[in-house]
Amino acid sequence: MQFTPHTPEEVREMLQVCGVSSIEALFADIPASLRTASFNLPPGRTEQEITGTAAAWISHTAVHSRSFIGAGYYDHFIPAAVDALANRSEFVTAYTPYQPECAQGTLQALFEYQTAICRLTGMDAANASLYDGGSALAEAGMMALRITKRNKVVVTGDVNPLHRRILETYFRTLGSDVVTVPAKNHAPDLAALAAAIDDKTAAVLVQNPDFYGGIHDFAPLADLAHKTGALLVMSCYPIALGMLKTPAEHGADIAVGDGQSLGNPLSFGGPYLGYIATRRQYIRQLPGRIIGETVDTQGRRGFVLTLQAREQHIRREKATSNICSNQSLCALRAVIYLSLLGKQGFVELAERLYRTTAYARQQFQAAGFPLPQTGPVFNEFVVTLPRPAARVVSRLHLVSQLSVGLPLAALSAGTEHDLLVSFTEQHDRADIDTLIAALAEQAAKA
Amino acid sequence: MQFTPHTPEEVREMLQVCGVSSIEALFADIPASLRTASFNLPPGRTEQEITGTAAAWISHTAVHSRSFIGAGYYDHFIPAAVDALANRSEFVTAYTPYQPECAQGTLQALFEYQTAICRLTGMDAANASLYDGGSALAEAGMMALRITKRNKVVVTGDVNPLHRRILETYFRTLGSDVVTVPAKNHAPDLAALAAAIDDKTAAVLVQNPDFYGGIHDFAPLADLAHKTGALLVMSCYPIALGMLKTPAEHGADIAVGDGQSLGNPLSFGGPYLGYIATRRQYIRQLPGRIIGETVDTQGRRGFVLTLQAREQHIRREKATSNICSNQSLCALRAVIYLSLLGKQGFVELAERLYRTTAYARQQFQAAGFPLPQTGPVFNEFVVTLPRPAARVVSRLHLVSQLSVGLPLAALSAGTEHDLLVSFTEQHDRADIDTLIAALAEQAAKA
Amino acid sequence: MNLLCEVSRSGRRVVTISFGAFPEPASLPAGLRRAQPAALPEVSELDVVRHFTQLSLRNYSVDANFYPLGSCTMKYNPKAADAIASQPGLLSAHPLQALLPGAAAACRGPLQVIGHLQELLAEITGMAAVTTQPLAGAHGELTGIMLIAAWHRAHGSKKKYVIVPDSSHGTNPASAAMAGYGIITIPTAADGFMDLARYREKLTDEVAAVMMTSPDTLGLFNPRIREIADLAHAAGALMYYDGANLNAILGKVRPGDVGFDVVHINLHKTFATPHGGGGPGAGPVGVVEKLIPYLPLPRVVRAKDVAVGFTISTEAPESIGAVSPFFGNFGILVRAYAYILMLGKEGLIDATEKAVLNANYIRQKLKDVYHLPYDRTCMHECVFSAKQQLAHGVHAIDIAKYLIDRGYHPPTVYFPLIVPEAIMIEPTETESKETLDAFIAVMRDAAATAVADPDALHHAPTTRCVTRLDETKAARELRVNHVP
Amino acid sequence: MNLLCEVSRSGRRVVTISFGAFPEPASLPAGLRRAQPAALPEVSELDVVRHFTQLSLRNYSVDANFYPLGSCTMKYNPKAADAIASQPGLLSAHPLQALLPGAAAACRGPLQVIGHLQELLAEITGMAAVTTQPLAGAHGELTGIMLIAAWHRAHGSKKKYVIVPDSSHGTNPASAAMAGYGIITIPTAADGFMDLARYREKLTDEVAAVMMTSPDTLGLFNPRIREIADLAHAAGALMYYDGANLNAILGKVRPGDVGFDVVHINLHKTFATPHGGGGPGAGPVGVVEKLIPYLPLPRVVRAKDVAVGFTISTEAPESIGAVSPFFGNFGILVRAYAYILMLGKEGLIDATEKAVLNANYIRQKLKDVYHLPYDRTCMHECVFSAKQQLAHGVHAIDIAKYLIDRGYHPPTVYFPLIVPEAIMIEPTETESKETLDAFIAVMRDAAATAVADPDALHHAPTTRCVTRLDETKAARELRVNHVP
Ligand SMILES: Cc1ncc(COP(=O)(O)O)c(C=O)c1O
Ligand SMILES: Cc1ncc(COP(=O)(O)O)c(C=O)c1O
Repeated sequence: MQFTPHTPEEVREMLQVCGVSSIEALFADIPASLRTASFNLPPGRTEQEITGTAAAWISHTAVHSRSFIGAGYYDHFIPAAVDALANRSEFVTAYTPYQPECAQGTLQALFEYQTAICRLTGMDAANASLYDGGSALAEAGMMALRITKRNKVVVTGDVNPLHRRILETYFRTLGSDVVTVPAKNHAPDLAALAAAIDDKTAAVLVQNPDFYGGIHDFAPLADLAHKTGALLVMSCYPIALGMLKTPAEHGADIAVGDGQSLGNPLSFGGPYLGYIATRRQYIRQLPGRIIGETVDTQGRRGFVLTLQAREQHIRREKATSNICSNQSLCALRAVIYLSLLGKQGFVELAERLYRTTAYARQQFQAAGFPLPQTGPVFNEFVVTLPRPAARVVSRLHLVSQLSVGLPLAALSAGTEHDLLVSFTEQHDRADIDTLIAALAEQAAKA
Repeated sequence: MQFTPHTPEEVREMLQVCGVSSIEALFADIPASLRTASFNLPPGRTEQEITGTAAAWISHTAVHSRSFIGAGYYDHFIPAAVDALANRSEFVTAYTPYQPECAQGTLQALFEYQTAICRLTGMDAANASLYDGGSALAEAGMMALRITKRNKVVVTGDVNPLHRRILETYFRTLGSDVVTVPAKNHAPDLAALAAAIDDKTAAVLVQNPDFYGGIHDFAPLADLAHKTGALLVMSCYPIALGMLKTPAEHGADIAVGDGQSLGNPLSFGGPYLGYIATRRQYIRQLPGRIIGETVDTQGRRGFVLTLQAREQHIRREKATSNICSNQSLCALRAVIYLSLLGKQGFVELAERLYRTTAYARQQFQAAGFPLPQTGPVFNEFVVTLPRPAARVVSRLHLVSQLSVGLPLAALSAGTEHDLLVSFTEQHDRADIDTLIAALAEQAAKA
Repeated sequence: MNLLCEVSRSGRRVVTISFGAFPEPASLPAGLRRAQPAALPEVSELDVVRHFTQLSLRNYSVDANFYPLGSCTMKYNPKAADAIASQPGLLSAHPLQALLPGAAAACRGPLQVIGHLQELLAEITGMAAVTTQPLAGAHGELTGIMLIAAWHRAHGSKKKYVIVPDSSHGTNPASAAMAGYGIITIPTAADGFMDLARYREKLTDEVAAVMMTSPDTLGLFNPRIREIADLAHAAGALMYYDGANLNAILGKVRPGDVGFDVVHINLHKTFATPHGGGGPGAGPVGVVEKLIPYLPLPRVVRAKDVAVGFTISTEAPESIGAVSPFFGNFGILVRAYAYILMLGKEGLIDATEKAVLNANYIRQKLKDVYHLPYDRTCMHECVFSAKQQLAHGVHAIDIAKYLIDRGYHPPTVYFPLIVPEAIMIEPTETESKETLDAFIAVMRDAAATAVADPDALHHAPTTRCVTRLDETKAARELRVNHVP
Repeated sequence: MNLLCEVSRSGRRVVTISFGAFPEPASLPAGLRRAQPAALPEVSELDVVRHFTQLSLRNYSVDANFYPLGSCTMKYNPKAADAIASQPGLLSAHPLQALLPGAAAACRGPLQVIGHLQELLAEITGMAAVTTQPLAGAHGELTGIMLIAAWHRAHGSKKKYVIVPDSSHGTNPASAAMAGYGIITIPTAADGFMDLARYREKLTDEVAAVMMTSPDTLGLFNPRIREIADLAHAAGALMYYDGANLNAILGKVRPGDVGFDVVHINLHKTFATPHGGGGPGAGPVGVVEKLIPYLPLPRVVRAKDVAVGFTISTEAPESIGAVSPFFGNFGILVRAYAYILMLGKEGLIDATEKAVLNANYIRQKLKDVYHLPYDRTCMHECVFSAKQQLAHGVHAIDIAKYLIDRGYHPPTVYFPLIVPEAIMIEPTETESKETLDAFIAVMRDAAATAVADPDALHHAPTTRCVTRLDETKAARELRVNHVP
């Protein structure tokens, strides 16, 4: 299958205009010695053939009757209008809005996205998206380095380990330090964190609800950080912000997180998006694209990429980040999703998760499972199983197509027996009862 | 779930403008004695709930590893661009193009559809779609009545029985006659047809390839019909027109058919579309919408609904048909599909079906199955099984998820042992070998 | 804009077909082959995509524009219903599967959609049974009249006429004529309703049916509708209900309770399925008990075994036959079913109430500038006349074209035929007060412009890809097929 | 146009959440709750649909417009690839499933996509292995420089600098800086290529890497690229290949064969995945053998057991860690994979050939009216300068805005920075000669207008929903969040 429209006659005419007799002649600058040694690719196939092949490998993707795996990435119901609108080709097949007069669609939508993120987090300014929650955490850390001119961040061990790994990767190359304060009982060790903050600390990085679903109050930590001249960076599961204290209310200076849950399907790992928002005084240190409101020559409102002087295409090595293409279309999905949920729906959704999780917790307790966390939890929590969690998981996947949760050991985030179970509005009471019955049955076999 | 945007305050303001104190007051014209006695409907549900419910009933739809059921309705591969374009909301959520200046999209697309149908059939004019192939056959019959001012049509028994049933239903109410000349050896009985045509006959209705896949030459019949003042109406599976003599070349006066195969999925029976095309002199007798080319006040080309004086909204009981809403969006899919196939692809597709069917026929023969048809076939043919076809079909559906074909007795179109097997480009050689092996195995058990 | 076939280049293409491992067969005799390949466009996939994308931009649509097209009920079409109907499992189901042995199990999902939808529609309209076979409203009308004819035939009476009011939609007389009946048209009286005296006069025992729309095409509910039905029944005629305006009365009054014997329902109006620029719609037909034996086949019916749910009936000696090959426009039925389930009882009533509220609000806000021929509480739509504007040489069509320039799809104009210069506005319930207020302001601008600068209206629209089009030329030259 | 939050009405809504049968739990302490609900819009579904539909109409896009944006490779994005990536089975797959026991079986489909795509990309670029983790081109650059840094670290050398030509894309120096390196920028010589003398001079043993784009951002292929690589290697530096322009050389020359050690590939350019108005893209990175141990984790690798196909490796002591949580932007990988499989070997070569043919055709047809600073055969794009037009007070941006009024997305302007008033045109291979001819005519119109009526260009565009926007005001007032 080819998508080139050239007929042989056209090629001839065009070559004539180019003053050469063959297409090959146009490649004369490539020395013969460098010509492709091997180009061992399969022959082309028709759309029908590839669609058929794809159907075959798609069918080799695990299907679960119900899944309780979350860990920062959740199976939320996505209203059909999200796809219908975000899939419009005007959004999908446009480039970054460099020419604002023919990109007001993307620009205004992203401005509305920034507005929504500010309203969720309580912050003053958000950018138009980062790659994902992990790189957003790293960018927030680097932003803190720039703001404080210090070279170290402190992170608590109950921040998503997938995100911490990215943070560490970025910081290692940069030659900056990440001090990890281990979690205690699957929760932040506030005393140890306080002790770890010193006058070389650019920021403390926390997550709420944390990786284990626990809800915390970081306001005292924010005060402490601010006293030493450090910033507080808080990562949040955005759906939780329907209910929980905002990063701004906690006293955070930078809010980040993964925006997958806002209208983006799991899709085996992406595309998702990272969001980042901050207080007014730090806007100029934000990485990435920022959309700003302005007026045209007739005084009509319009939107443009602004503060481009921070960016790589102008500042090159002095830019606040190297990011160029980001995750616009995912941000568009997020703002459409949030618009459909609306003020009330967004609150209800958070309440629904909280309720569902509370019910599950109570039922687990009633069934006699040890639940190591002591404080309140939002949408997930840790269950300690009598048998190694990985074995239970694969067993139940086989026998009942249930995906019962994440064995924490898989991410080195808990003991062999710890299972992280997550809940969304896709689970009803019967689903939870099924989950607990299945786990109880396995436990009985232990 | 509700889609009404009214807030309580707005309702109050609006009622005040209307000078009433309650919405109920607006229904005062409905006498109390007529008020709804019962309105026993389920309570509303959320989008998420209904989507979940739907997933459940969708899962109760038979899935086949391979299906060889056709009989006028075929599983063709539909290029992804058809959905991407036809699902654009500008096409989907528009009404009939009564106001041409804000409906040039639909109008031009339908004009291009009419053009494509003319090029397929060799006719001079097509309308913008009818409901389906069956009602198109009936409309063609009625059109012939109007043109000839006669009151009877002759139809051959190898016209799709699903279409003949509709024809008969329409004609029965109208008080006009349908004379059916039974097929002979699953083919038109040309001698009997010739004998059935008399000076009261408005038209002879034939199909090519016929219901059993057989390819015929109707030119002699056309001559005969024309000699007695009757018209020839020919129904065609449009994909076959990539290869077969056109209705115009056969001498037909009206070409009809079901356009499902042109980019419309099977979707358990619809929506499909009927096409109808005719010679220049009969344009004014066409039923339904017709798009015509014209110019605007600046001389620019544009398109409008034309010959509206034939239609119900102007002519009322004197209209050529009662049709109003037709199957526009399906016609749009058809023209997009045909554009993607293009001149060469359309020929290749027909050749592919012909080849595939020839191979299957040869393999069936080699396996010793009696094949009652003697002439050439296009995309399907009849196989006579040693056991009742219905039993074989249900057995193979159960054991191997194969849908091996249509037992002709189900449509009273053959003996208990006759099976109609259909082929498309979705079948490769291995599929056909599997089919024959499965049928041979069943036969051996007979 | 070019036609795609005008940018065709010999040898350019998109789809190629793989011939797999099939041997080449003996070639078909030339006498059975076409002489020339069909001159379809030779273009690239991008050509096709850009062409139809650009075409789409030349349409107004509900998703982009307020679309108060009277009688057409252009309400918002929920995306969820589209998404459900587009599931691959449904799209790939072959309808003939339902006629094979074991169908009830193999097609349980689709049969449940159809069966349950039939029951819901029967309850909504107050009828005993429903068929989903008819493919649009007019097709439903034809089916309904066929049922009525079959009933009369079975009862030995050869009736010849169908009565329709002059305000009726053109499909009503056309459908009845297509079923072989003569048409008796009853004029509208000064009060906006069918002239009862004339009706009584024409209602002989040769009348097979009376076709009514209620509320009628003026948007008015005739308080004497029961009387009309009783008279018809007394004369041996059956009552036909054109359901195009059902959106006005959900949960308020049911055609069945009023005395109608046959009802069609435009799912693409009341039940929010998209109209697709001229279909596909769906026109299920509901009937009273006595007409059930005549319904077309195959029918989806409850199975005797409750556990099975629904099954298929293909036998009914008195059936009229079939008006479509299977169960109707299934994809449309799925959407309507999803819509009804989402809204539920209260949601449907709410839809009707807000539709009527919106129409009356517009009526009140415009009646000082546009003539309202029948000034009384309307139902879901209101019909003005551009009579006052005519004094300035401005016609309904001019106002319509002006609205296009202001970003609105025009209301229906020149229908119903009984109102000269009719402007028929149906806002639907999914539009907000702000949208109505903005539209009202523009309608008032139009009225003001009709006085101040009538030519501005005559020249509208000026903002679209074409200005007014020469319809006479189109009908005279009849270019209905591109000839290079 | 309003923002959605500006049309919000208290109490209006779309989504309602069902609480099912869950009991109400003890409420969360107030100290952990937010004080006010987030002020999201309160709107109807139709409000949302109409809003974003209308917004979409304010964009130009490949599907509707020719989009010759240089360096961005805005080729046609096949719909088939979108359709495949949108299959429910893929969309619902949780990536952590891949890290659980039994993953290789449960995730065979997705792992095969990733694993096979890695192999195809390695073959296309001539590298030994590929990671799909990086989420865009710049992310690939950062990843690549991290790999180079890890290699140098492991070999005990503490290098401090990365060399980039001054024609390089801004992300190159920015990425290297983000990895902690100082940047050495080498100017371009008169022939359009990196000044070799200056390069030799700066190429000390403190240089960790040399980042090159080939063909470079002028669209030219440097015949001495091998020499540059050899010199770098001799100095102990590694060669980084910015793959933004890979579309120009498929099957003609492979970075691996030229001596590059690390390559990133913008799938959203060369492999036709849609750009989404600013991403998501994907920036897989290929490396030579010696860098494989440093690749980020988890990696998709061939299983020892051939029958299993691909599996996951999470252990590699020298790995740099992770740059994204799983396997990259999977949905984008699927699209690119489908694209490569459809085109196959010949199709990819054909794409490159036609891309280069199209660019040279435009170059030839415009060089008499626009200054061509480096007049030699170009590859997939050509860079003009509006130098001649500047004499009339017309800048590159004015020509860009004029093109908008003519229905074209403008070329890239003011990049590369080394060409004053740069106009960088990349037609891509999916555009037809007719499209190019029409565009060439309009570019010539622009040049003529620059002479005849420069102000007409200064005032463009006039046909869009906004005229030119005040960027200074935007940057000064910094309204980046709607505050009511
Ligand atoms: C009052 C009335 N009756 C009947 C019809 C015909 O319906 P359909 O277009 O579905 O055939 C319409 C359609 O506009 C109508 O408004
Ligand atoms: C030459 C070049 N390098 C790097 C990039 C950055 O790629 P991305 O936007 O995918 O991060 C671009 C993008 O425009 C580019 O043109």
